[in-house]
Amino acid sequence: MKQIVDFKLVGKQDFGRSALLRLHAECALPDMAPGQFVQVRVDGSPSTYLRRPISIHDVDFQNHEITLLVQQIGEGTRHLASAETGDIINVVLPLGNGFSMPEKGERCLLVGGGIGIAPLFYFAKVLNEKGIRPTLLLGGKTESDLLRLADYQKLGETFVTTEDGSLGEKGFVTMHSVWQKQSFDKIYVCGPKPMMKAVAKLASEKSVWCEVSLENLMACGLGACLCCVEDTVDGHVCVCKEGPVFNTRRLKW
Amino acid sequence: MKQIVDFKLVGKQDFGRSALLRLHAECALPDMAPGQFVQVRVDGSPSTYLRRPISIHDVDFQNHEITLLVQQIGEGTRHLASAETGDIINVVLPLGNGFSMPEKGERCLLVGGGIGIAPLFYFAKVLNEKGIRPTLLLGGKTESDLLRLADYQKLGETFVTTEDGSLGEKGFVTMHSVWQKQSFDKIYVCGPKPMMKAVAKLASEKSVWCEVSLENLMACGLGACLCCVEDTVDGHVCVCKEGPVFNTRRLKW
Amino acid sequence: MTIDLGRGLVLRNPVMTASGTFGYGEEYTDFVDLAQLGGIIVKGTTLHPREGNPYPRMAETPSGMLNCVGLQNKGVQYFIDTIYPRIKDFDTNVLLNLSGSCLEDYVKGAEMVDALDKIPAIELNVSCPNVKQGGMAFGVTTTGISQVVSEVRKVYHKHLMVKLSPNVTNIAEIALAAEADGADSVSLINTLMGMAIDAEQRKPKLSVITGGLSGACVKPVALRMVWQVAKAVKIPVVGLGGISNAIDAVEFMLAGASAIEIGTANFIDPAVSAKVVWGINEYCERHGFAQVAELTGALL
Amino acid sequence: MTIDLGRGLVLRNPVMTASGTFGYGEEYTDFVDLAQLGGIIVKGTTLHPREGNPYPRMAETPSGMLNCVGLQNKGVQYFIDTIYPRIKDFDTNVLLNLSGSCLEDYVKGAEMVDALDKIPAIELNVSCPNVKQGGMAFGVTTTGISQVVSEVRKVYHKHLMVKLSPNVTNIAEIALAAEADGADSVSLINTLMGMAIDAEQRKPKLSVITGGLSGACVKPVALRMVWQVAKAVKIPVVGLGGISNAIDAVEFMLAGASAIEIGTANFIDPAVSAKVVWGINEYCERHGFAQVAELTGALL
Ligand SMILES: Cc1cc2nc3c(=O)[nH]c(=O)nc-3n(C[C@H](O)[C@H](O)[C@H](O)COP(=O)(O)OP(=O)(O)OC[C@H]3O[C@@H](n4cnc5c(N)ncnc54)[C@H](O)[C@@H]3O)c2cc1C
Ligand SMILES: Cc1cc2nc3c(=O)[nH]c(=O)nc-3n(C[C@H](O)[C@H](O)[C@H](O)COP(=O)(O)OP(=O)(O)OC[C@H]3O[C@@H](n4cnc5c(N)ncnc54)[C@H](O)[C@@H]3O)c2cc1C
Ligand SMILES: Cc1cc2nc3c(=O)[nH]c(=O)nc-3n(C[C@H](O)[C@H](O)[C@H](O)COP(=O)(O)O)c2cc1C
Ligand SMILES: Cc1cc2nc3c(=O)[nH]c(=O)nc-3n(C[C@H](O)[C@H](O)[C@H](O)COP(=O)(O)O)c2cc1C
Ligand code: FES
Ligand code: FES
Repeated sequence: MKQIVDFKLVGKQDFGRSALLRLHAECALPDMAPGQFVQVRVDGSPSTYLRRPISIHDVDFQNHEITLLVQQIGEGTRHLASAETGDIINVVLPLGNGFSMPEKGERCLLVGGGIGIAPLFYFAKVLNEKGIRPTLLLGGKTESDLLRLADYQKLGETFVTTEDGSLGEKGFVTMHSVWQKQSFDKIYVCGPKPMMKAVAKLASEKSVWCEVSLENLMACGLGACLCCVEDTVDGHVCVCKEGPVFNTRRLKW
Repeated sequence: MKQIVDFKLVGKQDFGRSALLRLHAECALPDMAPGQFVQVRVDGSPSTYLRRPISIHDVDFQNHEITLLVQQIGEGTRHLASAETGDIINVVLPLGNGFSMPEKGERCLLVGGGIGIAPLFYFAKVLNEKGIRPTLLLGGKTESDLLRLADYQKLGETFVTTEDGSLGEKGFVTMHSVWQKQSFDKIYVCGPKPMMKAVAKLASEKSVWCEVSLENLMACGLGACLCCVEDTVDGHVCVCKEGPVFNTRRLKW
Repeated sequence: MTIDLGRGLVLRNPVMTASGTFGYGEEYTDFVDLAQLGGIIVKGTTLHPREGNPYPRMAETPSGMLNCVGLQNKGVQYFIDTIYPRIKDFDTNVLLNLSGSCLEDYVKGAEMVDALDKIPAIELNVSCPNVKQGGMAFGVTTTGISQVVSEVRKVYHKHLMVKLSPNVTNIAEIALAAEADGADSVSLINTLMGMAIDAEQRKPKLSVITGGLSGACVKPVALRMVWQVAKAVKIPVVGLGGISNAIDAVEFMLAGASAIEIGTANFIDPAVSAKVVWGINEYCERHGFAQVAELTGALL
Repeated sequence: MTIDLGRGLVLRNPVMTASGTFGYGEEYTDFVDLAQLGGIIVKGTTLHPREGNPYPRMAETPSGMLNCVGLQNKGVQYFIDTIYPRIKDFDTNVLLNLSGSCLEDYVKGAEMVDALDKIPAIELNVSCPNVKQGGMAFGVTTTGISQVVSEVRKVYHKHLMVKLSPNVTNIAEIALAAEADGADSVSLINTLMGMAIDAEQRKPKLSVITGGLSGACVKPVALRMVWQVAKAVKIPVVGLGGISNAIDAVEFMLAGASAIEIGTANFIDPAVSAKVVWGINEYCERHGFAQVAELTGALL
């Protein structure tokens, strides 16, 4: 069941342009699946009239905590990233549908680009809990984009690309040598649209099942306003409600 | 010369519904006369789109400081009153014309009601510097409305009324016994409009010169928009530019 | 708190949710008990299915938003077959917002909806600025509105609410035309036509360049129009546009509205509609109004 | 950055200040070097003195404000005798915003202003929503605008800019009429008519109930109208409505404006007009525009 929850910011880690926010709620949290997202109220400023959709980066049900990884893009995310411990942050959650759970034994590749790595953390964690150890392929422009790398590495074999070669292989995620060396049953992608399209193309060439998590502009986040639509084989569908995760076969890419 | 100055909040005293804000500027402050006011930018919230006019409560030219006494009325003043030390507060100043300076030897009565006592502090201080010791008559609904009373008392003989009788004489300022016992050459008033009108009437009955400081709703504060007009014998005039202080003879009260 | 809008449309309280902002109600049941609302007005529906406009369809603006959804919906028949059975037993008034691109579509659609027992009223959308041959053509002239209202009136026998466009010189004139031709009530405002540009990309932010402005920013315009229309017509006026809390709602009623709708504010606080119901009650108690209906036009 | 609006009105840069928000320029000289601006448009002036509307004249709204000043001014003759001598040597274009309540007043006023050497242009205000027999009557119909523009054109020989009302169904049509009857340029938008209510007092917040909405909240509507008008007319379009910074200004130019005006934002930051000049320059450099004029209509 979806809820509107006042969280308190209880922990914060700054990564320059991004920040990791640990939010605590008084009451028990509803079920949340990896790939689902939340809608955050920023404040009463005129340029943050609407809520901001942010992926669930991690959940600690026992302690009533969720963690968000927020990159500063504009006024809203800047405001969020500069919240201070003790601040109250109003959140609607959980929204959308998460990643499809693989079968045991399936080889999974989780591909993340930029801030798109955010939902993959919780996903990889849950996969580990289910006894599936995913492979991770994370890309960024430069070394400092690869946030929490050590933590990701604990959740599976992790490959890295950077556009400037400052860490891992130089180039885009689609150029990484792992594509030649290993094969996968399922590929899950979150990142900038061009990168997701490139991975989707690669996956389709290899005839591998592939899911992407879209970040269309949203107003309601509830499937009510029809603002966030993506063009699919079934016509315009709401990313917030039927997604944000889509099998690439469904998309008209 | 009017300036736009970024002040830093360096000191704050809370009085429940009101707060005393001490603001420090990097650069030297322009000349400011008692009765002039400033326009404060609150923040980017939608309901504080315009600046808020606030009287100059005190000035310390040597230390580049001004002091504001702010009562929480709505969103803007609430926000101001909850500012924290270190916050930057953007201010346009000085605006309007101050109180007329009395001649040496003239007996002055300064009448303040509610938050209208704010500009009288700086005025009384300057009068003292000029060798004129004013009489003060301050009114409030109840005891706790009489802010900084001890400080006012240092600046002149101070009489008090409260509507509930919790401090000083019970009733309105116009009912205070000082009116029977003493006579004055000049009366200066700032407070709620009904109170100012009552004092103005009393003064006119006694044929005493009287100035009031108006608090009309303002947009620009510069005499540009013509929103803040008061009806006078010369027609509609801008309170922000020709006031806020007016001789009551000029007003159509 | 009952509000009788006439011809069988009786609301438990004056608060409804605006078309296109509340889905089919189902999207909000986790946040609001629909039985607490006066009514919900479902998505704009057209006779034939519509894919709507391409993405992107929205842009945030100062204290508001633009949208150009373009009436995406699966058509009246799909509504009747698939959605109506799911929502007809909601314990509140379910109104259908009917749109069209030509007179025949409006009439055919209204005829089909007339047969639905549990839909007590149509809100006739003659004011959608986001579709090319959209209803807005009908909504901006008195002859246009007369035509569509009188034709629909012939086939539709329940409460006919006509939703007016604010993109006109004289909205009272349009409202009077709707009244004269058989509207049971008018609702206003639909969105103001606006535009947003991404200066860095040098491109419009919306796929079809212009869109409809809604949210707190439009409230002053909406309130003025409700006041003008309420002075002009005798049928009930339903006010909306930027209502974000109970005090906003009260303002619309004081200006002359008999009921109100909440739109964009649902996106910001999905529970806002129920809060507005409580808040109006609280206001009435505080100000000594025995009936909510007494608020209508009660400006001093 | 020079912008040539035609018939002798050449601006140093596209930034002007909007009538009624910048006084006679004198109020802002502590904050802005007027020589840095393309022009200033002084207060709305009428042939005869006007006391304007009673207080209260303004109300804050979400991201904007309402005003009902009602054209308070001392008349054209007073302007000529008392104000003109003080401001005529400002090193920028000083435009007079001329309003009227009947045709004769417009014509007589324009004739008197025509004689003033240092006033290169009139901005004809046919769109003030705040006075009863205000110019707005002229500004909302094509026949009204044709009448006033053609009559004024006969007696006024310098640049005639016509300021359009946004409170119309089809603003492009009004702009075309102004163009056809001799306007050298059009400026838009004037304020949107709105209203505010104090729910606790149950009273309108403005003395005359309705007023004009301005500020950031109206930007999407203004931008849309500038875009519509710029597509329709051949004369230059001056864009305004909610411009608060250089990026807003650039958006209006991309939408088709040749120059822009800054209004309500002057109240929030008295130095904003000069900042917008710098910011437009910076944008042009960053995006490789050699001339500011190239921004006009440069949507991709
Ligand atoms: C389902 C979902 C999950 C997301 N998860 C995360 C997350 O975990 N962490 C995170 O940092 N961000 C995430 N985002 C993106 C985040 O919502 C946006 O960055 C944020 O809304 C931008 O708000 P802002 O006020 O900072 O910027 P704005 O001022 O609103 O926008 C700044 C600029 O960025 C553009 N922009 C903003 N959002 C998007 C978008 N979604 N797509 C394309 N352009 C955009 C705007 O058009 C504008 O040009 C997610 C988005 C979605 C839809
Ligand atoms: C020259 C001048 C000097 C002032 N000096 C001081 C001062 O030293 N300290 C101080 O605390 N306040 C002072 N004020 C009043 C102060 O400006 C207002 O209280 C403030 O603007 C209210 O803003 P807000 O956002 O808190 O309330 P809002 O949300 O803007 O208003 C809340 C309610 O109060 C009403 N209201 C607001 N301002 C006024 C007003 N001026 N007159 C009548 N009704 C009003 C509004 O209409 C509304 O109903 C002064 C005003 C003026 C014009
Ligand atoms: C995303 C969105 C979709 C809308 N769709 C419709 C619609 O289908 N039919 C309709 O009559 N109005 C539609 N509207 C207009 C609203 O019902 C309402 O008239 C308008 O938004 C003003 O109210 P508000 O400011 O409270 O949102 C839509 C508005 C939004 C924001
Ligand atoms: C207080 C005030 C007074 C105004 N007076 C006039 C006027 O005298 N003549 C005129 O043409 N427009 C007048 N306007 C309208 C502005 O010039 C401008 O068209 C409008 O405010 C929209 O621009 P903005 O949003 O940048 O303020 C006035 C606006 C305000 C806020
Ligand atoms: S954001 Fe409203 S439907 Fe997806
Ligand atoms: S507030 Fe603008 S003239 Fe006084």
